[in-house]
Amino acid sequence: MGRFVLKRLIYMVITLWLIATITFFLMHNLPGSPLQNEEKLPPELKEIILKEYGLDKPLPVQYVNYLGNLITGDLGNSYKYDGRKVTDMIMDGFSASATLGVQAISFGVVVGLILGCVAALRRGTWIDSGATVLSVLGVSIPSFVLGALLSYYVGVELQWLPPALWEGWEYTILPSLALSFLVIAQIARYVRTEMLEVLGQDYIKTAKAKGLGRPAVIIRHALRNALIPAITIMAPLTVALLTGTLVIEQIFAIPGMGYMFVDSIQTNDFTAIMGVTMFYSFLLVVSIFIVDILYGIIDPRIRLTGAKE
Amino acid sequence: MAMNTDQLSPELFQPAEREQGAEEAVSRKRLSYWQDVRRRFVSNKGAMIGLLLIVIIGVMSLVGPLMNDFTYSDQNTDMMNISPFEKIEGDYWLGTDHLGRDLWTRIWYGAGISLLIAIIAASLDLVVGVTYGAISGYMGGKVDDWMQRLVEVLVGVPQLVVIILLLIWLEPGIFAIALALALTGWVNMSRIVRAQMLKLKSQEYVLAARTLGANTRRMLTKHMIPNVMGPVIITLMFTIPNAIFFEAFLGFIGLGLRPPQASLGVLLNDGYQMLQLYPYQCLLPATVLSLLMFSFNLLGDGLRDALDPKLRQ
Amino acid sequence: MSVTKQKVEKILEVNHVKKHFKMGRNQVVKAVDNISFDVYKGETLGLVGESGCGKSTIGRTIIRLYDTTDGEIRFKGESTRNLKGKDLKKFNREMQMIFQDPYASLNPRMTVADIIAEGLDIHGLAQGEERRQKVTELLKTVGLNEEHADRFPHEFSGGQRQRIGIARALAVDPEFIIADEPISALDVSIQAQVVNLMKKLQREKGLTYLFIAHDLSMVKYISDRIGVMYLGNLVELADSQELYDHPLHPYTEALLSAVPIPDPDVEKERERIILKGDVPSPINPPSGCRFRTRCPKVMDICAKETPKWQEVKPMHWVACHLYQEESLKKEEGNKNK
Amino acid sequence: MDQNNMLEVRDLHVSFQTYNGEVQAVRGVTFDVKKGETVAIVGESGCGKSVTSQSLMRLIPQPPGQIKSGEIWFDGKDLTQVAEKDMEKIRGKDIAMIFQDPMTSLNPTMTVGKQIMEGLIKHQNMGKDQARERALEMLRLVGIPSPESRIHQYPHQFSGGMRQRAMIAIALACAPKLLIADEPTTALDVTIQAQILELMNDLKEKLETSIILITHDLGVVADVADRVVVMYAGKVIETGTVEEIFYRPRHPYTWGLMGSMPRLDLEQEKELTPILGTPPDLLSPPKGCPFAARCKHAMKVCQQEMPETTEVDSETHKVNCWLEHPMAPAVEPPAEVVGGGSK
Repeated sequence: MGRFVLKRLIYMVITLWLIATITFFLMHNLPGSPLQNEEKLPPELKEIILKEYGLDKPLPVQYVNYLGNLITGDLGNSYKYDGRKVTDMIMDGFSASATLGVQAISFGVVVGLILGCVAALRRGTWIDSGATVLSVLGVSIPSFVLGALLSYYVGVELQWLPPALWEGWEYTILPSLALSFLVIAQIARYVRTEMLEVLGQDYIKTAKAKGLGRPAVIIRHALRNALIPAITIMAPLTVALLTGTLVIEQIFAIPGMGYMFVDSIQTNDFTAIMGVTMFYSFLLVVSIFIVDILYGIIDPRIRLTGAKE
Repeated sequence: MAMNTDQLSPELFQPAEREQGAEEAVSRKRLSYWQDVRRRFVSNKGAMIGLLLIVIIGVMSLVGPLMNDFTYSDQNTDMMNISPFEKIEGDYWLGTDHLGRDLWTRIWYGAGISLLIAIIAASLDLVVGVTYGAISGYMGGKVDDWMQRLVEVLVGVPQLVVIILLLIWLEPGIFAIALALALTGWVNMSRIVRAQMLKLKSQEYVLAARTLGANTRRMLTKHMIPNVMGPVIITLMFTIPNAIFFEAFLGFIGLGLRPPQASLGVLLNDGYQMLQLYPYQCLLPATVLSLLMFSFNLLGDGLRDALDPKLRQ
Repeated sequence: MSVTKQKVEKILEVNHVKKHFKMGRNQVVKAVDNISFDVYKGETLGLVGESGCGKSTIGRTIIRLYDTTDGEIRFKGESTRNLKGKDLKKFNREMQMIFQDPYASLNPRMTVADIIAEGLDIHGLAQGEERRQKVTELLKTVGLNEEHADRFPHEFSGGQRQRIGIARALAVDPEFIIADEPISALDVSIQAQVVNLMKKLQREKGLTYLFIAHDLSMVKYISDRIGVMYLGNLVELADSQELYDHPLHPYTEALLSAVPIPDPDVEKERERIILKGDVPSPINPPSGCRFRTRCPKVMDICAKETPKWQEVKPMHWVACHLYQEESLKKEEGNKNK
Repeated sequence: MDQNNMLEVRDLHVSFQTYNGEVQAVRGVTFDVKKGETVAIVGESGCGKSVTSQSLMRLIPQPPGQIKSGEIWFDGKDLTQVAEKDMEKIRGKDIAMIFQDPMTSLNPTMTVGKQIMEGLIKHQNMGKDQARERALEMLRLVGIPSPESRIHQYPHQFSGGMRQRAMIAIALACAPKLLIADEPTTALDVTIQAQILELMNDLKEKLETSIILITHDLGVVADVADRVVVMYAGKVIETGTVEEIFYRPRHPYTWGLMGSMPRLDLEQEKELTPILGTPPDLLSPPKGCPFAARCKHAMKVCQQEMPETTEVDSETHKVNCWLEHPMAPAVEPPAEVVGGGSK
């Protein structure tokens, strides 16, 4: 197990370094100077600004400085908002985004689990068909389409919930719901498949042969074995969720990280783009790492031997 | 069920006539693998609906823009924001957008562009992913080790981030978007192909071909490729909706095609600006987008069920 | 049917062959560790042992699906290690293999005709009408008929599939066939069909078989000589009846006594040697004699020294300290100390 | 129900709905199991022996499987009619089962100890500690060394033989009246198989449990069975004591089985006599005797009608074959099966 963790850890660091490098060189090879919008600036002032952002030094030095700063968590200053640190900007937006994400995931996982299990246990009935259709729809309808629809119909037309902005818990409901649809669909799909697979295994027959009742068979024997592989989709789900927040925050005008990221793309705020990119990558890579380790901890076959069979 | 004893005649106790070789008769109907797959696929209602919808949308994306007199970029400032429900002279079947462009033409044109991007991306995925995976899996050993190390690193790189960075760097165009999608998409395909190759390599029929002295070309064309096709097709069918989604997503956050170009993503973005006032401008492309993705997912599910050997009997 | 050294030529010589597999960084599975035996032309040599003993690995190594880690294999007097081009092609025709799993050994996407003719196609032996005729002929040889040629493997039963596999091997007119557990996956009545077919083919075509299996009764039925493997080693090799009547190695004894005999009266009277425990892992096998952890006759020396592979009686080989005088002496010495 | 009988199965029919149609896996099976007796059900794959055994405990997956008709009498109850809740009380307590593949029959994410304790807690109202004591006792009984540490381990830490021992421990934990062992040694190596057979013979004497042993290996049958039920294509074609079946078989299929088996203890110069062809497809089973198509002695009547059960020699030996009919020609069993060689 120790070696397994170490190996994953090394891959994680390499991946992050790779992303940092790609980000750095892509940004520095963009046509024109980062300050292209301020071309009318007098040359002396421009130089001062370049110096302030460390852009006067040769590229390798800049690269090393950049990596060094990254390690200490310093993402530099925004080009756009004078004197604002990118780290601070991210932190400002993070809480809103995190609230959305956590709500969407928790709601989605619970509903998806129930849906998937029920569909598997009632295989071939209308519940199963319903759940299947719902989950195909869930993967098919992009969250921003759903978000827009919810915001318009529930928010504007029906006026049940606020259609946008971020001023209290009721404002989080619609965007979380829009995001969670995908989670529900994915989890339900996966759990159904795994559950059906597990229910066909010999050890379920053994459990039944012991005289255990249906609830005991399902909860003690089937569920645990079906959920272990289901954990693996948490990583891609997190990725999908982050993608979702980018647009959902636009639609609902939520001052989160996604909103800030899209804003920085549209205004060419390069340090901000680089910073958020790194932060996102960090989040994702770490969540994949955690899922991997979690998988190992929950499955005794890996926990005890350190290798997947 | 039993015969009455008096019905039994000594005649019945004569040795039975037996056909020569009857005990080796094969009673099942002759069915090749692909015939069997087709049978399963055709009997899957969802998949057939998906296929039908894809064909309809595909045909409409080619024919639709030609059905009236407008092009996707024609503007008419007298005819701005006309709802499809308003009775208006002219052939604005689905109304116009905020610049007075015909939505019917733009939606089908946009759907076509989205499909085109998805297909280019999927084809690039296919070529790169299959080649990489096949080489890695077939060669094995050291080559495989190093190729897989690269993949392990790349798998961790979030698709979203790379695509956004690339599109900031490149000018967003049809090919650029497809390229950005493929650059991150092939890894998944390569992993599936490699896993399949590794599995096949230890299959006894592949070993049998080796003991017969089959060369690499024969191994690949007769044994490996035909048996890898199934998973590749399934993966491809899920790559396409994913690409369509990402294109739409990029359009939505402003990294899509430049106006007056149209794709479903661009149309959604335009329409979204008008959501409060003219919801149809957002709803129509959203419907087409969702339908397209829905159909591809149905088709993919159907193909998976049809191709999955676990379900064969 | 018994074969003696002088009369018959050796078709295959296996000399101190090792096949190790790397598992991860520091782990090596010694699947086959220092095995030597010969196969004579026209005979059937049976190899038995329990799962993981390396019997399939040695088969695959002989036919060059695996490269040897160490040692030498000579086929018809020539080393098979560096075969190339024409020689390799010739080798591929002369030595063929029959596989275990009737469901996995036929390509599901090919018709029976294409499967059987694969060897013909590879070696350019027949085309068109001739190819068709040859396929029909082969189908008949294995008890199937012409109509089966255009069908696909999944339409056949296990026994039929196995016979198609035999026809594929026969297509290139081999002299030597390695049968890797060809009947393990089949039902009893079907096993007899396949084994009888193999015997008939041997008589008609003068084939030599290396017959790998875990079912001792069937191996004894079809083989002239039997080799017994345990955990990567060959522990005993003798004429079939001799091996059954006078097993020398304690493992062979236990193995023979473990096979249930379909006769209730015999079963009731039989005394079983029940081995303790399980086969150790080939990653970290016991020192000295590998069987010592389960051996009812274990001595001190067994842990210290690997027993030599010796011909203790004419044509009866065994690797066990019980039959090595110097070992017994040493053991005696130890005891006296 | 006969007082001496533990179990009576009467004309059991079980079918499976598949993609290609209805597979009639079991087509009218009748047999008894007496108290303390070991009955072996033998036959080749697909003959319906496993389906029969699983139907006894109603473990057939429903759908696609279905018990179409027939009765299963156990302890004064017809198990085909018992409510699912009551069936749960019978499973594991009165009837227990061991499956073929010890690698897949244990839950990989639950410790072996817990898996043994589960049944005890459910059926014997035991507390956790008491159940653990009993589980330890069971592990000791089935010969697992150092049970105190083994009880906390997961199945993948056990070898194949150990897992099968654990399975036996689970099955025997509640001291069932009837044990169904479905190919308990097929997946094991010969020396491990010998260990398990020895264990089963041992336990048989100690526990006085009735056993139904499903197997295709006649050697195993000869070793442990008292009585034998021979099945072919979903039907019972011959039953008798182990001596009757081995030394005086009457059905041509039984002859075929005996003739196909090489014997380790005999110098076998003569050829094996295999049964030609393959068993019928149970999607559309033949009208008459299912073995007729492969039978050397097939008569016209065989192709039209399934023969009735006839008692031969003694009341324990029954056979379903038209050759027993007075009008049938006299047929001698092949030389190689008479007396099984030694008698």
